[in-house]
Amino acid sequence: MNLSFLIPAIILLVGAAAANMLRNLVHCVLALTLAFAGFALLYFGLGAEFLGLVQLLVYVGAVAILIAFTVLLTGGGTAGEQTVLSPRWLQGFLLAGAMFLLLGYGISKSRFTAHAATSVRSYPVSLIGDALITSYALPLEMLGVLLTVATIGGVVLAIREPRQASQSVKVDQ
Amino acid sequence: MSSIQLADQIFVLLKHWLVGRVPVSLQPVVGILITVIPIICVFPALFAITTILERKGLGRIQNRYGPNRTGPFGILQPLADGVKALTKEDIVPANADKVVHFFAPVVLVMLVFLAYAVLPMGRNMAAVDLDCGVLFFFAIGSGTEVAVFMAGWSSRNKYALLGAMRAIAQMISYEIPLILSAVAAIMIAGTLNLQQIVTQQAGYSGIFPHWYVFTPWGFAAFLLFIISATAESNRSPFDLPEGESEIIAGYYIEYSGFKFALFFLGEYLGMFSISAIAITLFLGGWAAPFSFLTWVPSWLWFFAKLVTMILCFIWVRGTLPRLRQDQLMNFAWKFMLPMALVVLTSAACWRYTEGWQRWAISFLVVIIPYSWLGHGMMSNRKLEQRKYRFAE
Amino acid sequence: MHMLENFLWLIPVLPLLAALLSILVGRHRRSLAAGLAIGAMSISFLLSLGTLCQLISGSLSSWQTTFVWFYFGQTAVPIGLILDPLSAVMLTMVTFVSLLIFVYSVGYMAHDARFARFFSYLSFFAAAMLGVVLSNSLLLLFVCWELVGLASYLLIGFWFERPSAAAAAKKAFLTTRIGDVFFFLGIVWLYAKTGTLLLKDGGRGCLDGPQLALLVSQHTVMGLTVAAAISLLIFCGAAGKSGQFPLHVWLPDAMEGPTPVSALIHAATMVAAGVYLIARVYPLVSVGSHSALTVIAWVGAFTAFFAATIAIAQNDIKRILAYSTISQLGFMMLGLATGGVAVGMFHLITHAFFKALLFLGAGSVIHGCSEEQDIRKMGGLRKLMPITFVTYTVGMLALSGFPLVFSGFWSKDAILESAHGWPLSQGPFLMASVAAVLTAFYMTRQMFYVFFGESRLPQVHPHESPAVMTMPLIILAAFTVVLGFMGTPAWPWFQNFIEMRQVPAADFANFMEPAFLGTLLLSTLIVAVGLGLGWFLYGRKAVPAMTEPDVLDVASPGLFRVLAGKYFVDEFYEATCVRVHGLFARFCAWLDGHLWSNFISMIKWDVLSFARLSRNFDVAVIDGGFDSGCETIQSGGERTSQLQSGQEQRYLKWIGLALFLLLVWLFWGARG
Amino acid sequence: MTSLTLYLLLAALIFAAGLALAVTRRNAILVLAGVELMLNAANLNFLAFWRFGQHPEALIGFLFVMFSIAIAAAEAAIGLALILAVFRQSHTINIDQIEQLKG
Repeated sequence: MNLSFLIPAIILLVGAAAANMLRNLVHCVLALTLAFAGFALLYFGLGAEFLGLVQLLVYVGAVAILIAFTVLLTGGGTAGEQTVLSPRWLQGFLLAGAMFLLLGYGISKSRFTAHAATSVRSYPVSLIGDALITSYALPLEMLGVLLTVATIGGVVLAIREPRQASQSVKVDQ
Repeated sequence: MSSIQLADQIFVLLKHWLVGRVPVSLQPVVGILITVIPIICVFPALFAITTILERKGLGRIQNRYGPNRTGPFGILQPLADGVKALTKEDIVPANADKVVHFFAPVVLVMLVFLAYAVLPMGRNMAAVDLDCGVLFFFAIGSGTEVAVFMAGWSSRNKYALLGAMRAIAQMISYEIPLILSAVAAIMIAGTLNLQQIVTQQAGYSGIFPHWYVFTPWGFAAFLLFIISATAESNRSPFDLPEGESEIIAGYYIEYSGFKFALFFLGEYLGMFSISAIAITLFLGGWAAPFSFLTWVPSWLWFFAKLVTMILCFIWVRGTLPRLRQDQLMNFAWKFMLPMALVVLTSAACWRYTEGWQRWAISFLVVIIPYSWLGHGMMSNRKLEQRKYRFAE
Repeated sequence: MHMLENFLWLIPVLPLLAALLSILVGRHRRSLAAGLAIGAMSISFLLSLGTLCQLISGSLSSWQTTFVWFYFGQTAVPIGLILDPLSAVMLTMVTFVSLLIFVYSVGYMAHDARFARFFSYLSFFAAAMLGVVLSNSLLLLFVCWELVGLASYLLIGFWFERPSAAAAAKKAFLTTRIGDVFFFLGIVWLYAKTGTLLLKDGGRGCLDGPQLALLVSQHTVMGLTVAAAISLLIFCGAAGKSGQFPLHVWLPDAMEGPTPVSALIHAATMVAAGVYLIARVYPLVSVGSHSALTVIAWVGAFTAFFAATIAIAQNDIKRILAYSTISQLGFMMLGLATGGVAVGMFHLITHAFFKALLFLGAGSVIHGCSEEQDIRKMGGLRKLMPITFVTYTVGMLALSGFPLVFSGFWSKDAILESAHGWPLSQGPFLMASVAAVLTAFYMTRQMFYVFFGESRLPQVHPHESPAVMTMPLIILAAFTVVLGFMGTPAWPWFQNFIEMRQVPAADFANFMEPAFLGTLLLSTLIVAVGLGLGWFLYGRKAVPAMTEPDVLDVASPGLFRVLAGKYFVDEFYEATCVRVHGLFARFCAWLDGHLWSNFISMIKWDVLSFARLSRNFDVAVIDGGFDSGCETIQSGGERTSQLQSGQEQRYLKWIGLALFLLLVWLFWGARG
Repeated sequence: MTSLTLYLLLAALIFAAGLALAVTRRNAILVLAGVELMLNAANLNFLAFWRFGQHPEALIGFLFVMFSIAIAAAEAAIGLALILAVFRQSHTINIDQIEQLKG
């Protein structure tokens, strides 16, 4: 129960719980960001600092802001949620609880031949670079393609239709 | 140790000496404190100096004096500002979101200070020697957007929100060229560790140092980096979010008093850290500009370069007009991004060629697309004498 | 001259051609039609005369030619023509009499609308008759025989708009057909036995020796030899056509046709065809001990007597002559059976001439009295129609057998003599002599009714027929007188010619021969009795008026009514065959109506019920099953579609639940 | 309680939290956030097994999470763009009202 696990865990739990509990949308989003930061710290704890930084860069930097922007754009900023305690909420928590208990039972029962984390020292980044370029070159390329397509898709979806305006104009003539 | 090395390593030795005097159990904590406290003191002081430098500089550029009432030549002006900030009433808007409103500046300043952990201010004078220092810096840098969002949204002010949105959009747009140009340097250096990048640039050929800026791709990458850096820290040509003339003060409009000062501090510290990274990546970090000047201590060079960068920022702020939002975005996505990719390719060419071809190829690879892109950008603009329109 | 046999086939073909042409020519070219018919007939007459002369001159005894008509499979069907004294005589007689009748009918039918058609029918009939005479094969003979029957049907029913004529035509055709059926059976049987239908084919023909021997050797039912049986069947055909006893009913009714038709067909030619047929197949008929001749003799005698008795009580001029024809045919059959071919044929030839004469005379009487046929309405015509009266009396005397001068006497005497000499029985001789007496009687009765006494025609003024009608009468009268002398016992030329023997020199001493003298005296006695009786009853007083009953009727009303009613043979036939036929027809109708219709309706009912069954099955089972299947699928589909409510969270819940269950199964299920 | 089970338990808990968030919240964006949470919980599991597995130097778990983060980012971007499009078209992102896609 070393410190490097406890603090991030607490941050994470607080973030996740807040995300569920809070009524105001933006608060939930901020709680979520906190949870993502908690994940990053956990990754540092696990010795994968590069991933922690990537997590920070990707989630805290980009995804959180994206979610915030979407919330604002869809007018969520002001409207408050209705009362949290409702039959839906209850069902959700029952399901989640049952799921957690089951997984917990499964985890506790299973015996892992855990190797003591000999040295938490993280592996040099160059090792990651080599792995990516040599044995994981194809996934990397495909990832590149995926991200490009995703960007273009996002733009196409979200763009406000200047074309439609022009189309309607055409129609009117 | 020679006197030169002594001078160079004076702070490191001091620290070891102090840590040595502390009982072993506390040593790690004290070690950390000793490295953190100087950073926290030195850079705010530098902030104070730059405020006065900036105001005096701008004055001089605009053919006026600048503040000269407080102390001789206005030297005590920062002190005055500090007192003003502290004593002003801290007004919080009625329906603002109290919690988020309060935490916004805190998060901002925290993140900015966090960025200083990896900066190599001198020979082995970096707070933390991370293996992926650059990535750390950019990850933390991207965190600031969340803080800006929190500030903008929590003050429940239309202009604040609008300013925050613009600032975030600008910062995200310029983050990509920033990182890509940094990637060019990292690719050549072969490592993400800032210390090693500096050592890569340590050599001298003749009296000229092997700084990356003196290579064709390096110079282009440096320019791109600096431009996106100014945008990243919302300064001068790109300071639309807090442009006083359009939307008053941007996302920190509803802040007053000490929180307002914090925002200012955060902004300037962000500028310093990003220019520090620029120095380490392209200007050889704490290396001496000329081979015969290596006797001067490394940290001194670092701060000298830093001050020159700050002066350039002030100079740019004084001269360049403010960019419109769409021009700003177009410039980012239609010029900076392609140029960054071009710089990457030229760096790749530089990496795999030898001798004079190296220079020729990488030079051509940069210049041709630049002229073509530039020409393309300019062709649809009719450059003619500026017409002044006066209100009738 | 001897080339004529090559043109033998031309004799029947010319009239046939004339018949066809006159039909094609159309109704309005009357003179052309008559000209065609008479021209063709005269040419055929000349040709046949030429052949007769060739035969008489001895350059040719007999000649036949055969050619193949058609093949079926590999077997060929040969038919042929024959020229021998028998056919030559018949040829000349038929062509000469037809020619005269054609000329006569030009006058008689002048007012008729269908003039051309009449002449085409007549020439068609002549062609068919000549075909019968000339044919050497029984098959060709049978074909022409049928054509003759058809021609008689057409001619009898010439005025088809009169129902009685149409009925008479049908009756004639049907009764002759009954005879023809038996005739055909005989032919087929003969063909079956001998393998050929050619009569004389150089030894292989069915009348040649070896075949006959074969036929006689075999016996069939009732001990009859095959030859006798076949000849009896052939006699039935002859009886039908010649109006012998059972099948004679059609002849009196055939008087419905125009008089020239009656003259030609029912006096001279067609009825003679039956006798000629028996004469032609005489070797077959007469072979064997108790051959078919005995039957023929008895039938002939009985028919003669039977018809004569009926003729006494008839009032229609043509019906009296019709019954007299039947009785004379009976005489011919008797002559054939007892005296051989020559006797029969001699009476046939003479009878043809004087009977044709009598019919044409009656025709001119009817023509004169404007279509009046009932003798009781006539009378006193001897002054008004002198030529007809004279020629008619010549015919009457010939028919009744007035001695020495007329041909009828010699031919009938020959028959009586041969009948008298018939070894088997004298019955036919007695019947024949009584018939001869009756013949003389009814002819004199007719003479007195028609020509003597006062005219009973109320407003009609009879007038003599024109020359074109009286000229044939005169010619025929001349021949009835002349023909007698060629067959007298003194100089029997005709008999020898028919049997192809050398003709002896004339010898008047034969008259004195005891055999001949007896029958000569007997027949003169018969004629005297008949004439006297007739004069006694009808000659002395004026013939009674239309309304009073006949003298005989006064004498014996019952007998007279029976005779007048023709022994009610028609009624008898009507009662038996027609009714039976009617019953049988009704039975068939009933059978068809009830039995079959029920049967069919039963089948219909089955099919309908099966169809209904299958429809119900189809609707209930297949449609029902199919629909219910679709129903369940659709409702199931609807229910499951509710599951897809479009609310993502509900999906998430279901997925979560599924995951949960999976994990539960994973942990506990696997090991449990 | 080895630290591995701790990490796994924490991941399970966060996964449950994410599931609850996704299931209960009425706002589409938060549902997406819930999904992100679940994804990150899964990444944590990977890393935990990578760190405490036999061959950490093979970097399999590590790279797996690397790619997973990248893909999750792309997915989030597209998801949010879709939500924006839905909002623009039907003026609401209340997930109960967006139910045109039903049987």
